[in-house]
Amino acid sequence: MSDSIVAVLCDQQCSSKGPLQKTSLTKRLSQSSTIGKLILLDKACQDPEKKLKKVTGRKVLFGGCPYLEESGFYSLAAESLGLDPGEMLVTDVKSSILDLYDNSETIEENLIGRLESLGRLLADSAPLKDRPVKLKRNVLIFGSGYSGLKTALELSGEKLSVDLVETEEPPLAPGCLAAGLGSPGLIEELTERVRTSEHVAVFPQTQMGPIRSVEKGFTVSFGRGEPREYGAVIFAPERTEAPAEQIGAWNLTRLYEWIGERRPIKGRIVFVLDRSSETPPEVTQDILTAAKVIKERSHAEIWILLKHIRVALPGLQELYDSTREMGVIFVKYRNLRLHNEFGDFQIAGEDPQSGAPFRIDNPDRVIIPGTSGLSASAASAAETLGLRLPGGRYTQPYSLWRLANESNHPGVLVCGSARGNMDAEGVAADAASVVQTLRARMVPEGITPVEHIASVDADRCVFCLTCVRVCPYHAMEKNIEERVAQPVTTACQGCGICAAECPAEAIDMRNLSRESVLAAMQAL
Amino acid sequence: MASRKVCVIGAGISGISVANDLSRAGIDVLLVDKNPYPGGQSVFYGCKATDECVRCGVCLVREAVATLKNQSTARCHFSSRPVGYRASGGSMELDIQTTANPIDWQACVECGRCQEACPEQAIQRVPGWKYFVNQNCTACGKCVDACPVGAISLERSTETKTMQVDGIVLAAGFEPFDPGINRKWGFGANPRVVTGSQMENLFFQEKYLPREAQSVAFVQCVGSRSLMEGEKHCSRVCCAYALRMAGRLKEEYPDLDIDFYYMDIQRFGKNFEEFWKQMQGKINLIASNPISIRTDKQGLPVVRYESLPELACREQPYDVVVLSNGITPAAESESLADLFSLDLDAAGFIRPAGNGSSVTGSRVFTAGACKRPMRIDDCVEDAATVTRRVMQNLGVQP
Amino acid sequence: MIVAEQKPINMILDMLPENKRVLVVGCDTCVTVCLAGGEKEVKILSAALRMARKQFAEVKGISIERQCDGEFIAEIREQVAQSDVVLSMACGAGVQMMSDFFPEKAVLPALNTLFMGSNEGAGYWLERCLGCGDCVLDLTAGICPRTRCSKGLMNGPCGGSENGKCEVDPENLDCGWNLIYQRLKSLNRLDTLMPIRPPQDWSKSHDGGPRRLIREDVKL
Amino acid sequence: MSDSILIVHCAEGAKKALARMTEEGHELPPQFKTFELPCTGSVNEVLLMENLQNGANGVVVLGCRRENCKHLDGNLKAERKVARVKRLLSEAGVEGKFVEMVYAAPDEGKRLHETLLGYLRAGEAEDKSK
Repeated sequence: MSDSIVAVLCDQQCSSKGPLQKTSLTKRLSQSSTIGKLILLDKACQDPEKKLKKVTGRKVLFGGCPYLEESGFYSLAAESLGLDPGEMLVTDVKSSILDLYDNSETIEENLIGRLESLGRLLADSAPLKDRPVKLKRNVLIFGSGYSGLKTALELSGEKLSVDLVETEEPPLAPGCLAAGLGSPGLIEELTERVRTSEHVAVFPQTQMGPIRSVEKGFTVSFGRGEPREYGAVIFAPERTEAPAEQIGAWNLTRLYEWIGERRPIKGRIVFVLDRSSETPPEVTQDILTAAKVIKERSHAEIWILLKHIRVALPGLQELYDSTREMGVIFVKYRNLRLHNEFGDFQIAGEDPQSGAPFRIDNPDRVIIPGTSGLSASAASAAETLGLRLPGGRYTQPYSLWRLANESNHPGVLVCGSARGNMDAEGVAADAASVVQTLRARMVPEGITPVEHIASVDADRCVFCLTCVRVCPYHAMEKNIEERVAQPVTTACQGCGICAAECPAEAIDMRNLSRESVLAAMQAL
Repeated sequence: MASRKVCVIGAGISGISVANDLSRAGIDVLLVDKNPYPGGQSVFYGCKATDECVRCGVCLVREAVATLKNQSTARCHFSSRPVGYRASGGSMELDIQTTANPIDWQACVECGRCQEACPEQAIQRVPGWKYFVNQNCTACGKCVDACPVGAISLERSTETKTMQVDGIVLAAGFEPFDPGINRKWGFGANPRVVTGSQMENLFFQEKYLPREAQSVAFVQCVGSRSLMEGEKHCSRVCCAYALRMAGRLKEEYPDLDIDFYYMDIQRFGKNFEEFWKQMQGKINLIASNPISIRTDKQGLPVVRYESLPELACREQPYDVVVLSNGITPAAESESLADLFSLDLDAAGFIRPAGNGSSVTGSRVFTAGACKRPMRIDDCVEDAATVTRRVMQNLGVQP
Repeated sequence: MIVAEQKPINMILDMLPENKRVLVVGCDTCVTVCLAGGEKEVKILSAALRMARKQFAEVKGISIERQCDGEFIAEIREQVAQSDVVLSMACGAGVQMMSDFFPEKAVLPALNTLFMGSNEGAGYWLERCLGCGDCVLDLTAGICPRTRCSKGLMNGPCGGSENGKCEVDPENLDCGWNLIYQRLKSLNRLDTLMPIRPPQDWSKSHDGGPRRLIREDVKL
Repeated sequence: MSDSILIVHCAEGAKKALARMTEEGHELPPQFKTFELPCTGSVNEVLLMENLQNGANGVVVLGCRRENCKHLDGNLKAERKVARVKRLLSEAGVEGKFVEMVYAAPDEGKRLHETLLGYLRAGEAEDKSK
């Protein structure tokens, strides 16, 4: 049995602790009873297809850094080797093994211990053959940024046909920048996987036309073409960052582009946080990652001015501590004054506790994160979809009664950073969650109507459209031919707001008519 | 195909949510918890709504418990813990050790007579659920006689059952930090020093503060972001709950003076900025850390803090001091990680591998606050993600 | 549509004689659409009258299709006959029609009729037409200077137009002439503003008694 | 005069608050009658007025806390209607009748109980003063 388990590890060349030594590892593994063979791939993430040709085996244990997972290496491996769940295991070698220990001896010892325990697990498990899941309905995803792509990939696994629509070039949302910095080329790669997926059709630069509810779904028109029919719509645009409020200052997106192109950035660099809006931890993570990258590449002097350091994300406190150790200077401020003469800045402020003044003259680069929000085209798409934008920045009523991804428009789900601040991991999890919600709420037959749906008495209706205006669910439509308002039964959630507002008392709720309510109240 | 069986370990908000989602998808769910009731830590938390809902999420827990009771097909095993695990021949075998509950919750008809009969107040009710016996029990047997359906038995036997499952979800939750381990917090020595978790329980009973209390201090980052206590991580929830509590207290007692000692305020929720602005006018915010607490001659807790404008230590007595204690890994994390060959991270949380929810490829998943500090609504969202991963892995059709 | 609003209830109570039988009559057209006098409002007002400080022998509520058409009024002759006072929840036209039909009864208005206007979203109505009888909308890009300009000027804005707002209410009220100018500009038709327009011919408006419209083509 | 108070509550947070109240042993006096609707947004002036007219001493509309309505803002819509009826009642000089909007989170039992009893006491005090 033991000879069937093959351990495939990335050699961790890019790790500060690596690379792993093949000879000593093999020597140690030869005593192992579970692992039969060890294959070390040098830089597994580069040209994985070629490298995977070296790998054979029916039960394979993979190990690599988290980027290897992100890059789709494992799914590629599963596909090319024909491995099912139960025939392969993946372990996160970089963070779980390398980060915790110092010398190579302990690293190897622990790595082998881990491989052995997982090997035993793998040896004992039998494959669970995936059963294809067939949903006949199409799904429309608006947005082809990180969350849109992630959701499309999740859904394509469902064998659903997916249309991915985007009105403009998708930006990398604030909160996900760190992911891009950590693994450059990530978005390009995801885009490529989406483009080559047989289940996903991509419509770039497409304006979304009117959306109409039909039985168990929607039709959406695009441009002059025929309306297309969908079972559900997933609204997953990225939030974008507004330009920095000061002339001559950069916002984070600009900084990220600059770093991404590996252009030099030197001298005295000042980040001003918590200025026009409070900087959330997800953005703090981006900034600290960027600061670290700059420090690694050049001799920059980095100042980060802030009111509060927000570290409420796993590992962020550690990142904060390590950037501080690298020499990044954090200053808390109050009464910050920015004197800006055509991009020549003088920054002065006071320490919030002692009141001691500080001053930074002529920094080489000032970076002020812009407020993040929906882009104009995403906001107009939200309007088309009838979504409410409380506060204008997030697309969802923040009500605890609703499942996280549900919106006020039944059948329209919201996913990703449009819903709130999220980092890359959060977006990936949210993509899974939106698909779960879709499956839980939108079974293949469509939405099941609720008990108390509205019905309109056509004789009484004066066609005043009050109900169309007040319905929180877009469940009332105007029937122009018959000159009456008409409920969309699948969208109606039975709240009765329309019945209460109707000036002609033309609307009744099923099993809850006005007369019966009054009579029942009298009976009390 | 025979229906899949998944064991969810931990019946806190995460575990219940996963169990409910999975059972809705037609999966046979076993829900195992060490407590004799579902809901975990947060079931005895209280609502913090002022004039408007502040989204503390406690009602989500009630909702989940009610769904578990009324709609879910999940089978509950309370007072139970996993003691053995073997993966062989395609299925996984789990040994569950169960200590018999004094109250058979399935037989209980919720009449409440046992609670009335109990002289020790040892029988408590979980809102939305049924009754259980707490540690005050002296086994006097009065409840046994009071129960009209014979659902109570005081014989405590322990048995271990072995079950075959197709997947395991670990939702072992967290442990609130115990400030008693460091004398500087003055906790345990002075009853007027309470933890945030104790305060939550007071909120749950809608008791809040003693009427005569004039001043309250909230001390943030107790057991979070502190190397001295070995807890380096930010607990993510304390700023939120402490500020919400402060807001509620201010509404209940408008004349109350509330001082709030903090390091950095962590942002939470979409409407944080408005909430923060509202709070600034209501409570006195003092950016200061470190802090220590002693008791003065009147028995009042005194907060000793560094006042930078004068570069001096200042002291201020309060009627009540609330220590916003953070989230630390559950006591069971280590043994569970051992049992299922999982890693712990530097802070001691179970480290999820790969996609953030599970060990990729294996059928042991992790959900909720055993991975990292999470708020209640985070846990509910995470449950959807985990459910999805479980279903994907088991190849289950909706 | 005709926009109206309910009179404050104490005004209604003041005009109603005590201890009489009151019939509240709604109108199912304009005033229903502007949420002032439909079936729902009839019920609310009736209930309020029944509970009010003044005592009435009886309060009944009913609503008809249009109070400005005699055929519909004729339908409720019987109910009116059994009451002493008719409280009409229609526009001024409806109240007068009712009064003509039932000269022996006291017909009282429950609404203040405001203007002809449009619904600008839930709960917001805007006057759009004065009924001047001399429409110039073809020349002013579909924006009525007589209604939308506070002064009803015919040849451009006055000095009170600032930043596109009217001095009457600089916060909320757009200057009508600014709107006209902007829209004509976008239509590239600013030349239509060049000719000086004579003052308004009020003879076609409320001049010489109530206006009548007689169309031979639809006369019987 | 009948002294019953009708509580019209929604089927979400308010219902749970009432359930919690009973669960904790806070019983309402028999004057209180409860009636459930899907959302307080489905309460309108007709419903409030006709109940008052038909003998109820007061109507309490019990909805979810602000910002927590399942149907977005049904509770706020109800509040506006309650405000209009209040105005109507005071302008029409109706005595001894009241309508109130009460918000409750699902977790408040005691607090809700106290609030509701407050209306009863206010009514009694008024009766005595007459």
